[in-house]
Amino acid sequence: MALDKTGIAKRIAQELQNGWYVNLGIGIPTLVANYIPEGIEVEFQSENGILGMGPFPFEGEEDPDLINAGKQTITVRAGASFFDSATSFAMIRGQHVQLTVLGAMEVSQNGDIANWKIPGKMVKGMGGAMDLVASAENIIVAMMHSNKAGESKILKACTLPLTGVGCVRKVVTELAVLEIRDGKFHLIERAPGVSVEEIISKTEGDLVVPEFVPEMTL
Amino acid sequence: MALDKTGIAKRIAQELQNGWYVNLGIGIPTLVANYIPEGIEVEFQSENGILGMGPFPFEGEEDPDLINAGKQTITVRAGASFFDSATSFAMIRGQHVQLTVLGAMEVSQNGDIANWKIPGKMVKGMGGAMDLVASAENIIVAMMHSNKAGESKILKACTLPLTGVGCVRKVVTELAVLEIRDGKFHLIERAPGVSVEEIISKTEGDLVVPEFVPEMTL
Amino acid sequence: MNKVVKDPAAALEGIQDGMTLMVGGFGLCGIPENSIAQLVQMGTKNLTCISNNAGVDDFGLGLLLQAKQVKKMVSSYVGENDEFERQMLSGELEVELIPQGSLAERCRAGGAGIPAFFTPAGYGTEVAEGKEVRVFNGKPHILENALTADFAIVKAWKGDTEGNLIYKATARNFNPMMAMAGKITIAEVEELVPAGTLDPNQIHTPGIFVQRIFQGEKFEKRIEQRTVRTKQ
Amino acid sequence: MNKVVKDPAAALEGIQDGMTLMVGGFGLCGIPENSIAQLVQMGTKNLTCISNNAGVDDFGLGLLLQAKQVKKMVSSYVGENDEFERQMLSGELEVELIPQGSLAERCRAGGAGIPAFFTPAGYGTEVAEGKEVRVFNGKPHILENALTADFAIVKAWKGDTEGNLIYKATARNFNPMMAMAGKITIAEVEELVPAGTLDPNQIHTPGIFVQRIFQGEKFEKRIEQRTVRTKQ
Repeated sequence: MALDKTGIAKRIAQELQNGWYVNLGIGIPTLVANYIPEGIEVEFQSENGILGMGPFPFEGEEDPDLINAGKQTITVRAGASFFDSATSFAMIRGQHVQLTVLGAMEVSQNGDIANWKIPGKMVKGMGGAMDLVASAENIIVAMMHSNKAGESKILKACTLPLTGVGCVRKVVTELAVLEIRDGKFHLIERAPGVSVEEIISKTEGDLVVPEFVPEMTL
Repeated sequence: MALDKTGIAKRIAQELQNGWYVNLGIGIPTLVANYIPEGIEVEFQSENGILGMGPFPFEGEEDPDLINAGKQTITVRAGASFFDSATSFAMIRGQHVQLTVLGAMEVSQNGDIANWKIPGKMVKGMGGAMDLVASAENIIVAMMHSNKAGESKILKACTLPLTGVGCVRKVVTELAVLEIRDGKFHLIERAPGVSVEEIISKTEGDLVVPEFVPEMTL
Repeated sequence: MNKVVKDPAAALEGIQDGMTLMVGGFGLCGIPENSIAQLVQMGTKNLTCISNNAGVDDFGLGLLLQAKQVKKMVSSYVGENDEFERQMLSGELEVELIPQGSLAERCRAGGAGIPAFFTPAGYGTEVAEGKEVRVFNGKPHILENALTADFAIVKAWKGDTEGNLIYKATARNFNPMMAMAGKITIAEVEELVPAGTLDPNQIHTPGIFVQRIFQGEKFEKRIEQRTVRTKQ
Repeated sequence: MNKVVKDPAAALEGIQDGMTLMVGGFGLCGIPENSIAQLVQMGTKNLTCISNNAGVDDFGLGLLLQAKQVKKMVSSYVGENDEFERQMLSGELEVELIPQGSLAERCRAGGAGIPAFFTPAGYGTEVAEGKEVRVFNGKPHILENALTADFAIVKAWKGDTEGNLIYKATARNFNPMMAMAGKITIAEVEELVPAGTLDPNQIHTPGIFVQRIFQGEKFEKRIEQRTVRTKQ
């Protein structure tokens, strides 16, 4: 059965390594913070200028001066720090953040990503996404395998304006974990109960399928 | 009579304007802080990372963590701030400091300055001088007219390795105030009792001498 | 060096039609509310606003958009604003979108006398069009220019009479770099104190970057995305 | 994320002959005294040291020079050091002199993922030799590259177990930028406190830039130019 958003977040949380600084984008990526594996300690950075983000505040304790990059009210953990946006992107550009998780509209088999603009329809802007994808050593895209029209978002080549080129290494969807290597998608894991055939049928890009494709353990 | 170092500092202090941020180099320039004209308020910046420098501390009150760019123990005034060296030079390079006063070994009539190296003899390094002279809108050189061998330091062209090119606008020596314009030195004022002839004889560079050269008032 | 002015009107004196303004804040967090209200009252037109976001329909820079005072927005993210979208799609409003990190760094560069720098952000995208590309350490980078403004308007938590500023939490965001990059920088603060009150070791923006300062009368501090959890 | 190590030996583990080190401080102010002593004890050779100054004969980096552990110094000012001068003139020591502002900015750039930037400092001088020149706003600038180091060793006043640092007064100087630019950054602090003790709003170097931290046993804090006035 295909994963729900929580399932995608849980699977991505398995990628976390002890001691990592992590930047989570808006949407599914934000949920990853709820499923940090036991024994793993990570710190969350938000690009507006905070390290050591904690959970949402209790009702009535919201501080308008304390938000994350999604403009949500948040709290801080012990050991947190605040800084300006130039320093924040110094951390990102300088590769001090070990993992970036973000959503996408399209990903291509050479690692291109598009997530900021649909010409003639939507232009919200790239925010920090272009800096993040151009800089992070380790980018995981969290997204649905297909768009609402049922078209694959896992493509030979992106059709939308790009956010970054050749930067995505791993994609986690409701159906599968894919790695991008040598200009192709590689099927690493499938969601519990999801068939390899379904994944193949919903993937437009070139997909390398090994003989045995393990199921995710969540 | 030729000025002493104090006289040079006093004359330069007359150039200060209300509200200016000022960077004073080591040596004679440091003395300028002692002669701020009445009614004029200025703030002193030191490039290691302080704004709002105060006088030297009273004996026994020296703080090794509080020094100026000359490595001298200092104090702070109300409204001071500390910052890192990158921010300090952001102030300098970004022209937020209105006046820089520094010493020199040689100045040329196109505004070049040399003050950091004597090949084969002395290489202490340029410290912040290259950043200061390349950036400041307003640079006053405080120096003696001649070197110890009696040779003019006010030259057609510098002979020593340069610190900056075409940047000096004004020179104050023990004999005169000179402005640099159109590739020539212009004699603006002479020290009390010093003759125009003496200044001409001790100036190697092209010197424009107006009909009337006023004496400095100190 | 007293930089205190008595009110927003005195602070914003000299802002004219067609000027470029930097306005601090991220979303509605850390925005100079009192100055924006004053700008609306002044009715200054054809402004170019450099600001990470464009406010919401009825708050922040959205108020300037509503009043059609803005000719061009230079931002990284402009969602959450219907009037903005309408003006942009109709061609009334010119928009330049810049990656957030490049925007922050370009403001800092403008204030720091760095005319241009290389960054990997935006390489291979629309953002790189017309820009020089150069490879460093095997990785392509694009050359980005510094940004400056006729006026920068920032908001701080505490400030002193000499213009030293301290921001609170994530309300710091773009304010420090914009304070550096304004030809004239105006700071509005929640609390204005005498020089010497703030610890010199804890100043976020040294007074040298600030030309005018005033204490804002009222800060609404609207929250854009109120997210909470319930007590167990 | 506990980054505390028990002593300088543990902090400096992995520093090897031939490596490049950044060492914080300006003159003798804000230098990592305990780490320098440990480096002398380790006897590591052929080091390239990036540091604004080279210490004095018998203190600071001068101790490494005395022990002939340094192959190359990258600094802005190296006066006040006879042994340094002797080694340099005899050709034992390689020296690269960099304008102080460019040195600070190049370290920051190294830490911030900016591979190169333009600055006016040094144009028309020896420093510009072999460097690209470009005119911006009618003024020539030179292209300077980022600096990074295998290890950066910095000194702070207070630090917490997560590596957050606060410096004191002008002992801040080059320490924050070097902390950013080290592949591994070691912080020695006068006072080490538990995470959560320091105000998040007043951190000078966020812990993300620091990999190892320890409390120094003893800080001599020698004064280079003791200047005083007498009470009237």
